[in-house]
Amino acid sequence: MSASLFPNAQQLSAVLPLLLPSMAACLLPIAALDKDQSTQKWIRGAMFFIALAAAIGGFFYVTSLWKSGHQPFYGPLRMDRLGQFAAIFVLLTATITILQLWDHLHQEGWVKGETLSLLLMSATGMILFASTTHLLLLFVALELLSVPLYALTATVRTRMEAAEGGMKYFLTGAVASSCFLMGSVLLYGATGTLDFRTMTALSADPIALLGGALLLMGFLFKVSAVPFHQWTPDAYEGAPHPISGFMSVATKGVALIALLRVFPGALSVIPGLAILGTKARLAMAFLALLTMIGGNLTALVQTNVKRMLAYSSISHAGYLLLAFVADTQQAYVGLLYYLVAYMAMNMGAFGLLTAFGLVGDKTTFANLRGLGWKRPGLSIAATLCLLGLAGLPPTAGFFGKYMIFKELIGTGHIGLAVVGVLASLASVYYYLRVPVALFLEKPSESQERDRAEQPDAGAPFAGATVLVCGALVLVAGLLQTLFVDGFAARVVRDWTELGR
Amino acid sequence: MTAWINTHLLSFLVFAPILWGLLLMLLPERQAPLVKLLALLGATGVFTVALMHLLRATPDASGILVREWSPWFTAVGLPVDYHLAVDGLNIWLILLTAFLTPLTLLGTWNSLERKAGAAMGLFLVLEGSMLGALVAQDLLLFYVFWEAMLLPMFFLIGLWGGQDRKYAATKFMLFTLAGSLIWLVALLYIATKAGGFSPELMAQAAQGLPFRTQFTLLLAFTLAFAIKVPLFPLHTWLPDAHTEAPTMGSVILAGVLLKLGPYGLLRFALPIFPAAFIVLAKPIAILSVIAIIYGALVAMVQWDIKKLVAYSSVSHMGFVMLGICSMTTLGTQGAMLQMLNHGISTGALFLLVGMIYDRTHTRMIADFGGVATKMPVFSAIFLIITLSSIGLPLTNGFVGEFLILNGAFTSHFAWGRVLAGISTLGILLSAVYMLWMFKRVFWGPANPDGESGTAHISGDLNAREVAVMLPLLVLVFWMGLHPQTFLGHSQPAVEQLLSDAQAPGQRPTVLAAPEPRVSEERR
Amino acid sequence: MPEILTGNLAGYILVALLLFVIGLGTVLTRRSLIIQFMGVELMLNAANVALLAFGRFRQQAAEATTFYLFILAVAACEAAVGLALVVALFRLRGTTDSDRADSMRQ
Amino acid sequence: MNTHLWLIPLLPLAGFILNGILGGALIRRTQGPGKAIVATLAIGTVVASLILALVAYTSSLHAPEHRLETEAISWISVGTFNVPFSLVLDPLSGLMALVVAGIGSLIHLYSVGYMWKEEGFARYFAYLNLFVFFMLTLVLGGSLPLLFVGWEGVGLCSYLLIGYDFETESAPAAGLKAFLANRVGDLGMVLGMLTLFACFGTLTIADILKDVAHLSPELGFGILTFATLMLFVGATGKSAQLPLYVWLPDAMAGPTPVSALIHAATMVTAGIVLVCRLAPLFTLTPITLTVIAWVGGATALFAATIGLLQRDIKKVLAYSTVSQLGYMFMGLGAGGFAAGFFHLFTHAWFKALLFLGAGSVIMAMHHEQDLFKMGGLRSKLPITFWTMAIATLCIIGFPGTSGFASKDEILYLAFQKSPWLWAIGVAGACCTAFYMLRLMTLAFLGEPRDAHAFEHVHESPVTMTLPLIVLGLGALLAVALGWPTAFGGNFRVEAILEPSIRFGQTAQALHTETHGANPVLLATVSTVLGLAFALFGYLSYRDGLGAAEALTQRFPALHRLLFNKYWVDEGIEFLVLAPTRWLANLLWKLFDVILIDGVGINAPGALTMVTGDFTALLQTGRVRNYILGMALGALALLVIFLR
Repeated sequence: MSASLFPNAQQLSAVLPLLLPSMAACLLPIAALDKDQSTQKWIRGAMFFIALAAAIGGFFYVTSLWKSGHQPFYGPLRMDRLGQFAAIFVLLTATITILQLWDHLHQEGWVKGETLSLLLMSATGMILFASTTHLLLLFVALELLSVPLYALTATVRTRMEAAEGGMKYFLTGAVASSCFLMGSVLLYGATGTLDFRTMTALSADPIALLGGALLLMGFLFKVSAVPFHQWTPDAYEGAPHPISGFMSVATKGVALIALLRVFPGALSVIPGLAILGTKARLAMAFLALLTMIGGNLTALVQTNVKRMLAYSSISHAGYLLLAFVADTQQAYVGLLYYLVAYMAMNMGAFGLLTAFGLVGDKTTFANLRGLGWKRPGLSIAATLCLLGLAGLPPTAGFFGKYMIFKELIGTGHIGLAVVGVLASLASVYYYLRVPVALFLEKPSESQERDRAEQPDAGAPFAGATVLVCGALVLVAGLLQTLFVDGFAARVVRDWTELGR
Repeated sequence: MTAWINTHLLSFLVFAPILWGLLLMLLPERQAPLVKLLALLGATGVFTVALMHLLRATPDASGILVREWSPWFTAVGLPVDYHLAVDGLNIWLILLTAFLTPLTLLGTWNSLERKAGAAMGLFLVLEGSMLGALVAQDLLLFYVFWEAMLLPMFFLIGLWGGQDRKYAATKFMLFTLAGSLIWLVALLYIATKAGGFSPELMAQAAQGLPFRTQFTLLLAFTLAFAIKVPLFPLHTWLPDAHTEAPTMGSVILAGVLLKLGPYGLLRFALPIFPAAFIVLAKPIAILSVIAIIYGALVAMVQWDIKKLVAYSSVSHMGFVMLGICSMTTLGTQGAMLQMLNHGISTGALFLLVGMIYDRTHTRMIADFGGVATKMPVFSAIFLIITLSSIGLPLTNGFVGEFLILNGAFTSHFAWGRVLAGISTLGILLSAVYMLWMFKRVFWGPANPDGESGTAHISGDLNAREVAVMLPLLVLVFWMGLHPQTFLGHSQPAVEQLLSDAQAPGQRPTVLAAPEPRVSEERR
Repeated sequence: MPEILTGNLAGYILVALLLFVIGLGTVLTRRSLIIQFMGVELMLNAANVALLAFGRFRQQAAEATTFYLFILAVAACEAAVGLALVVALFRLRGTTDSDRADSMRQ
Repeated sequence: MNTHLWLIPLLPLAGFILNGILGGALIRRTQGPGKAIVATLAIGTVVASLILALVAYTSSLHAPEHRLETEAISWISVGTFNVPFSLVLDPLSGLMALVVAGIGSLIHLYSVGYMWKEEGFARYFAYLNLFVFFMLTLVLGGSLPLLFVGWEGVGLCSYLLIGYDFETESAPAAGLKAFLANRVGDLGMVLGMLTLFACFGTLTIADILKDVAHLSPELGFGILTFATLMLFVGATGKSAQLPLYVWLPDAMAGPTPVSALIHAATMVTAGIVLVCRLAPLFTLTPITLTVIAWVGGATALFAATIGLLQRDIKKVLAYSTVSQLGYMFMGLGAGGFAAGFFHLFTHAWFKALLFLGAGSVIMAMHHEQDLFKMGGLRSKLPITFWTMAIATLCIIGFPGTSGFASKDEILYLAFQKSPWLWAIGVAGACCTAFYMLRLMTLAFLGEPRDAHAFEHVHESPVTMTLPLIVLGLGALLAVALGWPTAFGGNFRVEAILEPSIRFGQTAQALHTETHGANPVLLATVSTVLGLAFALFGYLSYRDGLGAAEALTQRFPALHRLLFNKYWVDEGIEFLVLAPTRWLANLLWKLFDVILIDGVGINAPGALTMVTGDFTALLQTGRVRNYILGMALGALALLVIFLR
């Protein structure tokens, strides 16, 4: 801990990525104080502008930090390459989410400032979660990111599913985080320190192992791996579409990054952690198997697109965990690359629903019928995203899977790889159902009538985000050198060097 | 522009159709006529460029005509190259693709009632991805194009297909994916061992592996390719896809898509795992003979013309596989030629079926009869194509099948003679089903019940349709009379391939005649 | 048996774990949201007990106490949101029975 | 000069292309003149190639080994596999070419009158030209694949010409049957070629024959036997031998001139030509020769017996053709390649003549083909009658006619192979004599049985009668080519064919010199028997059908058997075709639909879906169960960690 009361420039630069969104988050409720905020268009505009400004500003700040190559730290808060990557990742996702929220909330007729404020809060928590190894800070970050999400899930209070999903998410999440806390406390007891980087005294005594297990469970819950996944579909169905996207992408992402930080496995420099690492990898191999199978199978039979996407995100948790099973530097590069791709693909998929203004529970496959021809460009972009999720070349999804599976095979886990590809074969079927519904199927007469009378939901921002995501999926698939060598690989390399 | 084409010819061939097609797809529905025209122009342009540049190219030491090679990316340690090349093995398949595309567009000019523009755009994308798969030399690149082909086809079938198009399209997609995903695992395995995706590296790496591993990997490779061919037990996606697909889909499916199976086998599986391939060749040869007979028999009892032609494809592609598995120059050359033959003949058949379908909106044989009286020109052309498809001498079909049979007969593979003998039955059966269909459709009194079929035929082929068929007819006889044009390119490539694989039976085995004097007489 | 569990620390830890399990049991067995919610609080505070015990044993009492306060605050925030959610649900359904809130299946 | 060889086949091809593409339109434009132009073009090309063939033949007599070869033009060439386009004109192919072109041009001429009213006039002549092209390719082809080109090509043409009236039900069926039966034979052809290539590494006939000469006896005669047998299977297909003869009678659905040219004079003799071409090869495989001889003999008798009771005039002639072809094979099998070929030669003349005569009768009777409805036509159709009479005398082997010469030589050789073969041959000859006289009597003698039709009968136009006369002369003069040595004659044809039959052979006698049998005695026996049966035939039909009816009453079973042609077609349908279709359906339904699609694809898919439903059941929607799941998961983690 530094003695001086005020952080010096270097420490400030480490904190700033957190400060920007959180300050905006505190600012927004003031705007929200106004009673008729939902009627005054300019107030709404202002609120979204502030939120966007904070997110984008933070984004640009971190990118500049990235360019400069500095890896500042402030006590246990380490804004190194990994942290910066996480910050960029989260803020980008947040930006897309905010843009989609504008359209979605207007469609729902439920524009409230606190939504944005909560979103930014949770974003702050995520960045913190991914950029520290101090267990208590981790816990605080965990709560900071999940508590707003509980609320966000239930934002649209009038919807039954919203409140219900929020409640379920909250209860399960609370249990998970208390397990997380218990775990960290036990580890503290076993080692006398709360900072992972200093847990040199860690040995294989039951207390430590117990703690490790509970801690891991906390992470896996956020990753929504089977069997800690059951909250996912309900929460996603209840939440507004952009928030579901945000949860599925950002939460999973930072949870995995934090996992990478805490159980660095092969990259670890502390012998004690290696013990936990091996145990954790064994557990993760086991759960990854369950997750891939369970997620994909259940997704096959969904009728609601959002639930389908929820299960798809579960199955992706399985694929992503495989990187930890392979546990090589390359695998982690693949993991980070896949996270970027996954962000584009999933935000695009959820954005599709917003872009077509499918609010409430009108998110079944049947509701998508024949919409494709109304806005072809948009639908093609969304289709690209879904094919990416299915892992078909030449999309980024394929290359992400390629990198992870290749390392998996390289390290001899061929059985897992085969299960993985078979699972993704099954996944192709349910992902294809979306384009099939969009293009191949004809809408029923009643749908035709409804669409005729209700005005076409413009949703300019959401549409734009979907297009961007689609393009990103394609580009990230083709420009490997830029995205992998110049980005993901740098993260792992520099960060590990820093660790050594 | 031309300078750029000279240096980036292959990239141009691959990506020009794709980008052009995507562009056209975004044009609005009401512009369909314009889009059609643009699509046709684009396809013709690609064909002319390919023809001009490829035929003029001169092979280098390693027989490569045109090559484009630059590193693509080295994500997670494995170098992946952007390596495109044209040599004797793929040049004619490339030209076939580029040649069939404009013809198909012209042939199905008015077949699609709705969203014709989008279909043609999609079709160009399909062409581009197929060309990509044909020129790709790096296996990951090949895999990318190989999978990329599926999507346009999926949507072509799914959007413009027949009754249960959704089932057919999904079946096509999942069936082929199942194979290629298993293959992907094997691919990654050998790639990690080889430290790269170039076939040469992989071949070296495969040498080091124990035979059992090699064999398993080869099985995975073969599975993916055999599904595309399609080989006997894996063929059931084909009839559905063919029957449901719109004419343009069927044409290109039969014309080019299937060829990528044997092509991949020759280009990658054989060079990488020669030792294992020699062992696997025998069971595959048996399967392909089964495919020849089985496909023909089943085709005999079909009542939908398209289904009949689809099963005939199974039978014909069986010949191709038999030729490859004979592992003789004769057989492989025959296979190369037979691929082109099948592309021309079956493609033409599907075009013709499409033409009559446009007039009558039925494909049931029973609905027809006495068509020849109403459409003399059409029936004449159809007859010629039929004859080429049943391998009548002087047409293209004969040369390929005859070479394949000779190859199989002279192969060192113990049962080669028996297999060749059995597969001659295919020649008979092909005549049975094709001519029987021809008789029932074109000859005899016109179908009595008036509400469908012959009764609806308004007129004979129009100028456009004749113009589409003429080049095909020319090719039918050209390939039948002077196959050297096509065999010449592949001859050195094939010999190289087989000698690298240490394949036995380079030259036919002379059983009875005193060996030396026969040979010196030949020289 | 590691040395830290000897002496009366073991008692605290056991109690903490017991509380933790009891809390979990409460969440699992009871159907009233309020009670389940209390169970969660119990689990959190079980962790607190353990934390303070460890802190005292390791002569880091001050540090541990600070952290304890942190946790308490965080738990309070969580409680606020949680209760709000329960209230919202009650408004819509007129019950706090968690098992009745199962409109979303599959 | 040699380059002119190319023109011999190519000229008719040119005719085909022009007539095929332009002819139809031309005729539609200008009715009469158009037909005239088409006809002249068609005939002109064939006559031209006849002249060329004559020139080439004469010049070949001075060439070494009486053999002209064109320089090879590359066709297929892969590694050591070389198949050039090359034509060879030696005595055998020369004579055949002359026969084909000569009779071909006559029949073209005849067709003009016969087909004048048809509106498919141009199509007909195009096909006919195409046939001549392919037939010439067949006989002149210098390599087996090229020969095969012609082989399949003539099959195609016969298919097209049989199905000429494609709007009817029967004609297309007959055409299809012909093509498929031929294809069955072609399988044999292909297999034979494959084997020969495997043996000799080449498919050029000359090279094969050279290599054969140098074969050391102990090497590979088994495989040679196989090859020759396979080639003979091909021959049975094309030349309508047992068991593949079934297509030829149905082929009569085609226009009569077609029957005369293709199904009597030229195409059906392709099998004999093939065997003669490869004579050195066949002489090395006695087994094959025996098979050929017996198959030939069997066919000769079998077909003749069926011919006894046919009512359709063309059917009678068809079966007679089959049986005559049987004689030719009998001769070949007995080692008398020259004899077989000679019978081919003579038969070409008189059988073509018979068919054309029948054609003129049929046309006179307004396409009535039933013998029982004819009668007494002699007075109205004198030319037709007398020419056909000549032909009849030839075919029943009346002493002094060409038929006598050729058939007697064959029977003589047959006797040397085995007396039984001779006996079969003689029996066949008797049947032949019977049904031919029956035909003539029913058609031309006695009272007209259909008075109304008889009224309108009149002799055919000169374009049709002229060919009849020419063919009649030919049939008579053919004897000049060979008269059995036994009767102090000189069997010239043997000497003429020597160069081709013996090609590339070291001087070893083909068949050992005769012993035992007395040729004159044999000839007398057979001839006397034949004439007796001829008389029997005449008497039993001289005055109407009464006598025949009586006979029928006497042997009803025999009559039914023969009248229904031994139920061969029904047997094939029942034993071969129906089972095949059944099997195909079974395969399709069982493998494709049930096993592969059902069990292989849809079942796993459905299974996956069902498991999906089960896993979805775990999602009860109750938060307590979710937490229970988590607790269990945590437990699992603990186990993994603490283990």
